[in-house]
Amino acid sequence: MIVRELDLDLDAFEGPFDLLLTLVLKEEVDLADVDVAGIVVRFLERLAEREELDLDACGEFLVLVAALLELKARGLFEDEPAELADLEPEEAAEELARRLAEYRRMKEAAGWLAERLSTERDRFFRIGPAPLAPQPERRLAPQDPEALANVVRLLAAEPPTVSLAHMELRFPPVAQFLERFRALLTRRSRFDFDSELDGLSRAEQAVAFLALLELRRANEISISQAAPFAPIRVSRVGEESAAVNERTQTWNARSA
Amino acid sequence: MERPLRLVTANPLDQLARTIEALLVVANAPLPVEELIAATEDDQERVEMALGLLAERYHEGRSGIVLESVAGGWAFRASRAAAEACGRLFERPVQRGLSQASLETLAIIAYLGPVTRPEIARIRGVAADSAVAGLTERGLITEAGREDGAHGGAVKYKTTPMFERVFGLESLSELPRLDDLPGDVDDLRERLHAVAEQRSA
Amino acid sequence: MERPLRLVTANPLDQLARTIEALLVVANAPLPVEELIAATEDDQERVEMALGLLAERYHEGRSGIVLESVAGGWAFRASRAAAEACGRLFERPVQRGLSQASLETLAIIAYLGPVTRPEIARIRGVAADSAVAGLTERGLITEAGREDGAHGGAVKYKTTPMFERVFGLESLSELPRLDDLPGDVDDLRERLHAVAEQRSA
Repeated sequence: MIVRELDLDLDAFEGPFDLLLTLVLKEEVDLADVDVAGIVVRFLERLAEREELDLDACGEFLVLVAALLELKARGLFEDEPAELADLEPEEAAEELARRLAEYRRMKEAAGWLAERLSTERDRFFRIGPAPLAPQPERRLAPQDPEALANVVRLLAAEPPTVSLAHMELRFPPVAQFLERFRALLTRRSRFDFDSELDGLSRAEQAVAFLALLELRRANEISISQAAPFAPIRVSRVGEESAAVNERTQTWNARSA
Repeated sequence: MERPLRLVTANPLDQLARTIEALLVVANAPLPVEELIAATEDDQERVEMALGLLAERYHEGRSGIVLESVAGGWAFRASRAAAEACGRLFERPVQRGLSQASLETLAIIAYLGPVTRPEIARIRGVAADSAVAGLTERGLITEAGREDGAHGGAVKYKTTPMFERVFGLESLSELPRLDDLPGDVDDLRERLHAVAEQRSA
Repeated sequence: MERPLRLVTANPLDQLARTIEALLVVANAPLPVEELIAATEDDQERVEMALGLLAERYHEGRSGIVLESVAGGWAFRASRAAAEACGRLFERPVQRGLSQASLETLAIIAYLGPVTRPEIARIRGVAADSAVAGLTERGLITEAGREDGAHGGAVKYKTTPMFERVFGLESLSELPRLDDLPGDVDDLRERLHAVAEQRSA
């Protein structure tokens, strides 16, 4: 099974997985609208249709979905001061458990409200004034016009720019890695992807990986890996074996 | 006839009278007999008999709730004996300030001139429907025609003379100047929209 | 005690109870005891006793008008027995059920309010804009200022007395305690720790 060819039918997107990734990278699809759980379900369905467990496919899928989730999380929590990535695994697990538990409780509370609403359906009461009630007069004390000016200043105040800079730091542009890898390949015909990741944060590693996908999509490189978890070798197109070349082309045809 | 409640309880119309009571206490306007007939799915004669029983039960001098037949139909009102207490209930203490939502909406209308609700919502980043309704009800703003001519366009709102009185202004030209912001209305409007967009990004 | 009304009539509290009846039938929101005390100019003990008498008189099963303690005050509503007839004439405040998104958003605001839309989105993992707009339109939630006043932060939301009324709550404290709702933290924590250990191994 080839993960990137996984056909998806989500609310926000319909088509192969690799096309979704491309659109997300080009910011033509908003990740906030993408139902990642739906992608996982689709993958599991496809996996279940096969008799054997396809470890390669599972590995590739996990990496891609993790990258998607990380991007989505960043989009949703962009102003978050505490970075999960910066936390020790123990602390991160604790924080994640806390958040998931919070959401689960709210779901339970929503269920309680739904039940309450149905048992209270037969309680009718008047909304608004009674037919023959006196008309209340709502008087307002004299107001200071300066309050109006202050409110307009408030509405015209630019939101603090600090958080934006922060975001850039945490989530470098894909273009940065595109340039870096292209430059590398003008000097060398191939490089070892894993060693290029040394010293990078997890966010940067994710972006680097997405840049790699983008280059392959554009048919500028080919990628090979001897075995799962073995180093990923990246080479200029034309430097690799014909077999790999063919695979790349198939993929390009589908994602076009 | 001394204890009408006793009578209602013993009467086969009991159930119907209770249902009509319930309908009347929920209604926002007097209910015509036809509507009571439709809602209770009973017949006119019985509905009118039940109303008669209720009128006796909810009678001035006997109850704080009084059933009255007015032009539009039947409705509950407060007894005259309770008029003073009702007066105190409805005579709201003078309100000292406006909510943030009202103040923002009012400021946008005051500084930008006639504005539509959608534009207020865009600038505030939140729907302005209830704030606009509240300010209209208080007489601080009023409708000022429609956007793009007579039909179709959204209603525009402007401030009223009452607004000027409450804020102690002779006219809108006396609004405090916004030194660091564009003095020109169009520039100010543009600035507010730009910031709102940044904020929602 | 067989005929509470008889008791009311004979009781020196009679007059006060009638006045309170009158106030309740014209009020457009539940009346807190303090407001009843202020409007009747009577004392707390007597007002509470009068309310007790009225609660007995206007009791589900005994009257079409029912007195209930809801949303921090006292209010009349229609008896449940009359719900069908009421449904033919009036709209329910929440006519159809609420969507799962709306219910979750409502729960978050009821428990954690005042909260901003981004905070709601953070907990739910999905934007909450349309749910918030829908709940505001139904009058179940309302704006409660802005976060971080000086910088024009996001608008905060809280539930309204209407929310408590629709859900038949005396106050928000009647909601089940959050700690009593299963969050399965321990199970989750264990699983995540297991993953974390593998990763760092």
